[in-house]
Amino acid sequence: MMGLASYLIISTILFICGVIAILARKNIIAILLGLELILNASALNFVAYTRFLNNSIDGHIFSLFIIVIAAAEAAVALAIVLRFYQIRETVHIDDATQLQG
Amino acid sequence: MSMSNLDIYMPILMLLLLGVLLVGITVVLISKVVRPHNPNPVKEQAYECGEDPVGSAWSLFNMRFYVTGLIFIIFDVESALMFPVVAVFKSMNEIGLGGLVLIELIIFITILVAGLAYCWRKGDLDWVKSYKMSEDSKEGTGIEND
Amino acid sequence: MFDLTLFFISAVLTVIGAIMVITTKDLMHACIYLLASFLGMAGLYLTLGADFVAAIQLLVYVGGVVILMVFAVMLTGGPHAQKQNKFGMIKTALMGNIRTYTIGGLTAVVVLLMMVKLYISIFKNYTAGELPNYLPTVERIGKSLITDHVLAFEISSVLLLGALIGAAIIARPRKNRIN
Amino acid sequence: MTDTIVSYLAKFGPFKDLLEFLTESYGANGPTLFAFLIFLVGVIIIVTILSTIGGLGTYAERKISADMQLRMGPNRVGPYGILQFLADGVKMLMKEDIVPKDVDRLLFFIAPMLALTGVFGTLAVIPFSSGFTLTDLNVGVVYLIGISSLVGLAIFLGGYASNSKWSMLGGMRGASQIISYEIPIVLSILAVVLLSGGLSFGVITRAQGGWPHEWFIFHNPFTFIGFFVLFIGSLAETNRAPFDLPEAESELVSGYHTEFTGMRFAFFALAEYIEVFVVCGVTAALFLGGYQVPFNLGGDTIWGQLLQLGAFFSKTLALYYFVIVIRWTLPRLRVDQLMTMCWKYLIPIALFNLVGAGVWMWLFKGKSLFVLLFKSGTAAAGIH
Repeated sequence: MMGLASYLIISTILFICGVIAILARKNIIAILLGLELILNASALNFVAYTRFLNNSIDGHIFSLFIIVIAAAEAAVALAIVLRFYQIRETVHIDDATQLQG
Repeated sequence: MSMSNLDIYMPILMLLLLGVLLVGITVVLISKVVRPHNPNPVKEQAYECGEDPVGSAWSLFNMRFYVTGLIFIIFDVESALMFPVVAVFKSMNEIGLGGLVLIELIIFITILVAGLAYCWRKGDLDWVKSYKMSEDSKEGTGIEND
Repeated sequence: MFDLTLFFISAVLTVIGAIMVITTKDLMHACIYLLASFLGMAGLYLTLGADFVAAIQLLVYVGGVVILMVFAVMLTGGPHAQKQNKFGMIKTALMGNIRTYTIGGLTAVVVLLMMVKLYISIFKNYTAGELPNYLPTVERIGKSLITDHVLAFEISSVLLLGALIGAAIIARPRKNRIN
Repeated sequence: MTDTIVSYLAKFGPFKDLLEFLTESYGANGPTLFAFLIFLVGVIIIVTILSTIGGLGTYAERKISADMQLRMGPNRVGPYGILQFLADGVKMLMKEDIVPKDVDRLLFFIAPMLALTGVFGTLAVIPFSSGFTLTDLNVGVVYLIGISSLVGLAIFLGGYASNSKWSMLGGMRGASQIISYEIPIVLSILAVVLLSGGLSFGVITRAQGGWPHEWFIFHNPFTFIGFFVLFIGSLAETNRAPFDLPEAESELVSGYHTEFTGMRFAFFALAEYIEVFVVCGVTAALFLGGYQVPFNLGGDTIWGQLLQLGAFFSKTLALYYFVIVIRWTLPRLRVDQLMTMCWKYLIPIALFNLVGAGVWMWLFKGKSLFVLLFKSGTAAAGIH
């Protein structure tokens, strides 16, 4: 039951939830939540392959760096969202059409 | 119980589930059985030293709470990266590689201390914003209190 | 026996948490379900023998990112931010418009095709060999972080510095704007 | 390898027969079932002991503050008022559970649950003694910091869910205070991990000896300062003493748990008092030699374990007493003083300590100050 396939199925479900969150939600912060789910799904895959295929430690290090960079990215992304809220008074994604050209 | 299987994590799961169940059962079940339950509108207003509450609570919030959280997460991630290096320092020191690890650690820390110094200099760390620091305050220093 | 229960509880927590993140209307509830999903992820890492990555997931995600998200939700007008945008169009979370559904449908089809191909290859020729038993991973991670991946270790501090300064500049409270 | 209470008890007679009996009757699942039984009993014992310690903490606080102010503390319930906390518990149970209107019901229910779960999660790793640690994880310290950060989130949710401006402000201040004081704590723990060469509490405690001069607090000047940074940080982490602004009675009307009544408030208070014990236990384990006993009397025998248990509890309760005394001696810090102290004083000092400990470790090959002085002393004496 705890084979490689079940871990891949779980990370695929997480990935799909992340994509749906990004596409369907209208609030920018909900989109960032979906982004975190996608990053988590990829980190899970690295650790799963380390366990079931080759036992090298690089899988753990890679998912460690995914977690590190996802946290730094979340910090910067939220700073941008807050500045957008201060300027535009709204966090609704449809109002962020300034660069549409 | 050697590390050969996952039994060492059993007490963690037990304790977390115990925490959840303890609160769940006592708050939900016992309150139905034991407690008086006579709601009345005045009693259910939020407590405001006697007056009736005005306005919703979710309006006021201040940017510096976020800046604190931001700097926290960068240093939290930094210490997360340093944990394995620091844990291995002693064994590397015994085989003579201590100097190499120390240099790597010092480079890592000085780069981030530069970030902290920048935030300190730009006034992100002080709680009471003095606006002469931020670049777009033209007229004098307006101290904006909390 | 216990590893099956740990795997089952963590998997259920992760999947239910992820699904609830996208279906709940209130943003603060979404953050809490995300927290539940991260806790489930830490459990999954344990069943994969990655005890240090699980601890770091707890430290960074549960202790940092969720709190940051909750602060950000509070800073942008609370969880009941207006549902419709400036032009008065009311859009509930899942309704979206036709464009969203077509994109969603296309993505789903692509992902499904990829998944089916992936799982056929896995089920067909993956024989679960003798799995390595659970060894502590901190020493191996520490050694390889210092010797093989030292460049990544040092560059990540430069990355964190950039993120810190960039976000600090952007998020600094300004005097003449509401904050 | 990771040794737990199960591997310790399995060495003794009655438990060994139980283990053999279970492995015969259940085959491969036998050891797991054996571990499950032992862990279940261990968890229940530790939770009841810690809850009574948490309750006695409230009693001790009221008694100590009473005789510091020349008055009588609670002395009605039970001999010298020792059962006061049970009376409080029953009263909390019987009180009506008022849920204010338009409150976020889900989070109002989850906040005390998160606080208690976060604190109970840390109990699995606290090194009571070499045998009685529930599970001596290989990543014990990182796990403990991660799980105890749930309490900060619970405090914010408590403040946010109760929909009143005061508790909202208290919740925000509490959460930002807890997360900003987590950094000096983590950095001073890094210094200790650097000296002991391992992330698990067992390795860190074994790296210290029984005698005070072998403890990490006197190992070198950097860890000496690190002890005080960790102690101050843990005071702030549990909203105690000079840092109790989030629940400041006078200003914020007891901050984030204003609207919680009855058992919900009791769980917040219980979580806080148990967390003070946990934090004092961690400080004792990291800097004061945890369960180490001089003349290495502690060992695998039952008496050795009880001695180790006694050593750990006496060190922790000494710190606990000190925490309580501080509460009634120091005035409360203002918000900006509190934040300035953390960001501009504690964090630079903690970073300096970490680099200093690394340099000390490299220069003197990890030998402590006394070993260096003592060795040069004998070398000098040897010359004469």
